[in-house]
Amino acid sequence: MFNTLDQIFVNALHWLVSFVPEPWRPLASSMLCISFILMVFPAFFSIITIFERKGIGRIQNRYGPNRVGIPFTKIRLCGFGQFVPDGLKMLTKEDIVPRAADKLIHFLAPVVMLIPVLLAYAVLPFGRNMTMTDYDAGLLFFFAIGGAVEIAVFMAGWSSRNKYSLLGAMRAIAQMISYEIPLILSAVTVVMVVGSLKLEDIIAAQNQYTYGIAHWHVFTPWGLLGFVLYFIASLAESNRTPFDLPEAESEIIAGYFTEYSGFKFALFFLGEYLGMFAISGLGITLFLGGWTSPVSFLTWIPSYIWFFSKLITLIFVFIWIRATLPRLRMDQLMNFAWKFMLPLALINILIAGIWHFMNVEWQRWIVCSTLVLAAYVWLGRGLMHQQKLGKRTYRYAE
Amino acid sequence: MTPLQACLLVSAFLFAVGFAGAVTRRHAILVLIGIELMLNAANLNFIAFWRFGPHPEALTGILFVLFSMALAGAEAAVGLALVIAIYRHKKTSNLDEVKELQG
Amino acid sequence: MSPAFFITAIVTILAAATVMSLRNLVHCALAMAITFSGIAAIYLQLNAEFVGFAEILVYVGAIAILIVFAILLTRSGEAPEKSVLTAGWAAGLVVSVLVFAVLGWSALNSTALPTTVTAAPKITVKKIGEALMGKFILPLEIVALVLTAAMIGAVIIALKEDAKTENPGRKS
Amino acid sequence: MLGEQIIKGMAVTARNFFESYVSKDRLTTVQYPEERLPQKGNTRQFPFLVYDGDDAEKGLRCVACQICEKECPPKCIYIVKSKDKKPDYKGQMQVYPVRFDIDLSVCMSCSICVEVCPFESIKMNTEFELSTADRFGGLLFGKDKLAKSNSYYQKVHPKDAAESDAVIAAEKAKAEAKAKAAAEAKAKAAAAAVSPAPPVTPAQPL
Repeated sequence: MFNTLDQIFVNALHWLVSFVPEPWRPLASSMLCISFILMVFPAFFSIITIFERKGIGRIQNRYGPNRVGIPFTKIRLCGFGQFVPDGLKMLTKEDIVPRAADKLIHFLAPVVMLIPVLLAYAVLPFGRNMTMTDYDAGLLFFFAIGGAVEIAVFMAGWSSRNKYSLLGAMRAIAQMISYEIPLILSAVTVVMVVGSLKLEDIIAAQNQYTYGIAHWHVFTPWGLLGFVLYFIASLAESNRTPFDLPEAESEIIAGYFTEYSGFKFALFFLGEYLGMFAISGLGITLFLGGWTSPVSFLTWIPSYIWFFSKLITLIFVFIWIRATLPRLRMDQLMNFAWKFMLPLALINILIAGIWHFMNVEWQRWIVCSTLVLAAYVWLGRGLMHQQKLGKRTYRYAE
Repeated sequence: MTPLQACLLVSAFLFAVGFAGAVTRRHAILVLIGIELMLNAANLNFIAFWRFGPHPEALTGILFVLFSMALAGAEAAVGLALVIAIYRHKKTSNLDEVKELQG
Repeated sequence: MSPAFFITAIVTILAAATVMSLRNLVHCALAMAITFSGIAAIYLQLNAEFVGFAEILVYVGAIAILIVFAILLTRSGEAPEKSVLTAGWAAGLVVSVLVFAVLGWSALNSTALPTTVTAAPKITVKKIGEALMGKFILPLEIVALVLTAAMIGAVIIALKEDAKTENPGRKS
Repeated sequence: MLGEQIIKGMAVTARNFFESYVSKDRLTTVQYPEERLPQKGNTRQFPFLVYDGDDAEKGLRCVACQICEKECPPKCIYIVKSKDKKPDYKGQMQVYPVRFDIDLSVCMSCSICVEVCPFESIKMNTEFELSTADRFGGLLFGKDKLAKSNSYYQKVHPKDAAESDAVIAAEKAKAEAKAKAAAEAKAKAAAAAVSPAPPVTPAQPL
């Protein structure tokens, strides 16, 4: 019974595809998968926006939105219908295009932003054999597509012909580039230990249990350090606090999507959240065992339930951090990336290598844990101590 | 018109466009873009021959393309650094005006 | 010539043509990004997945942004008034057309081309890794050295030399 | 070690988050239309006219002396006096306002009119939900909308109402005492007038 529940979506897909005549089958099945992703994740996005507003409200000792339930009725649903008026407001707002803007690129920027983000879902394994296209180099596909988002950010910033949006775009690109390297390096450690870029193999490697506990990578010393680095880098990659400098309201209005309103702004908003889900989805696959259950006696719960519950907890931590941490200054942000995250990621690769080649069971735990702690404390002290505030220097653009 | 010939035609066209851009355009960066296009055309040829070649398991085509991509990246970085340095000195990136040879 | 390949080829060719014909440099850079993704799509159709993704990562992700940054740093975002072509542009055009003719002709009716359509070779990233670490270990190390040298060189060239040679025009 | 402070901060926000579900004093927001905070004693919004008894026309205390109209800083009171008179609470014949308008959109709730009113006839109301669709006419309250009974005044400002009633009672007592004194004086005068001419026989009782 559990297996049928677990494979319910896969069987539904095959059953639906069987209606289609033979030559069109692969096309039909991919269309169905695409429609599944396009339905589930935007709906997930709308629910998460309410969770975010309610969560941040509760943290600040106030109620989040609790008035709009089912539209046009009195039912309150304690505020969970809020995304309908929000979405409607976003769609009906007037779409202003600045006169000096470069019309074509201004129009294309949100589209180019959304295409890579949606493509990235093709590779994520949502459940047991529920991956849309299982490339042999799936991880490389994800990072390649993730890298293409910067062009959309530049297009948005440059085409609005507005100093603030250009400044915001430059900051966003600089931040994305400098945090992409620790992101990829922390994923490289997982690839080194598992030995394959295929996300299915990475999950299979984490699917074994000893004394009832799963072999998740996050439970190993290098895995924990890798997950922390990956998480911080994914915070920066999706422009979330404390790295949300590009769209810092207080400083540069709304960064690269200042000149966007109405539907295009909604697309950017959707793109940002979908990017956040995709990156945390990959983080779950790499370090938190994708759709595997943490303990062996809970494996009867269907696999996709595990994936989405982990995704929700990770998104809650995103929201929790957004409600807590202040925003980093641009030089602190860059300093943190190049002077702390990058060396730590490189050391983490070294530690993963040591872990891989020391095959004595308990010895490698001790060695790797001490190495991880030593590296963290040493680099952390380096970062914390050089806060000498020198005279402010200016560099004039000539 | 086998698929191999189609690929060769596409890469020939890319190479020709890249060459035309590199030769006729006035702006330094567009010359660099032209060179990138030519490199990509060559890579496309390698992959086409690897795919339709006699023994694809030798992987020489793919690895050659990987190394050429790495070098193209390095070349683009150095080239653009040069362009910026020239712009900073001469305040122009118009290739016709950058004619002096001494420093 | 499957329809998918035909469409991607047309997109790539059109994008490449627009790269060289637009006046505004930023538009050229974006058209270039489309060309590179078109080429990556062709790689995917030739079953070279790893190279296709590497192409997107290296070219579309990094070099396109690099070129766009260079365009902004040299203040050539706006379209120039005067003509964009160099003095002897006609000769260059003729030569490039000749180049295309020669290449095209040789591609179409050379006899040495393998005509048999072989099955798609099943290559895995593991095989590429083993080849890289096995037969091609020397080029890998040399490329590593070249990349580091290029990075350091690029930084030194583009470094602001306000320390050494003071530009008379500007008080730093 | 790097990151200690971050964990401490996260712990504080987590405590906030979970305690907001548990302890009552953390969440102080009041769901406004449904729940309301009790109004403070001296809340004052806009003035209103007080009338005794139950008929607004007859019992209106205001005698259209126009002091409040002159004193009002933003000049938002407009009074038109009546031609005839009507008895006020002391029985005197007083003029009454035919038209008494207050433009609430101009009024700044300074309650100077309450202080200067010698007849305790204008007081501050506590009702603030006055939103109307029409910005000009909608907030120009006439005499009919402004008049409220004394019992309403007791309900709205119990303490001030008591004082005002005490003042009025004292006034009334003084007026009656004066009237009684005047009546006695008149009686004595009448008596004096009667004694010099006693022979006049009283009128025939019908």
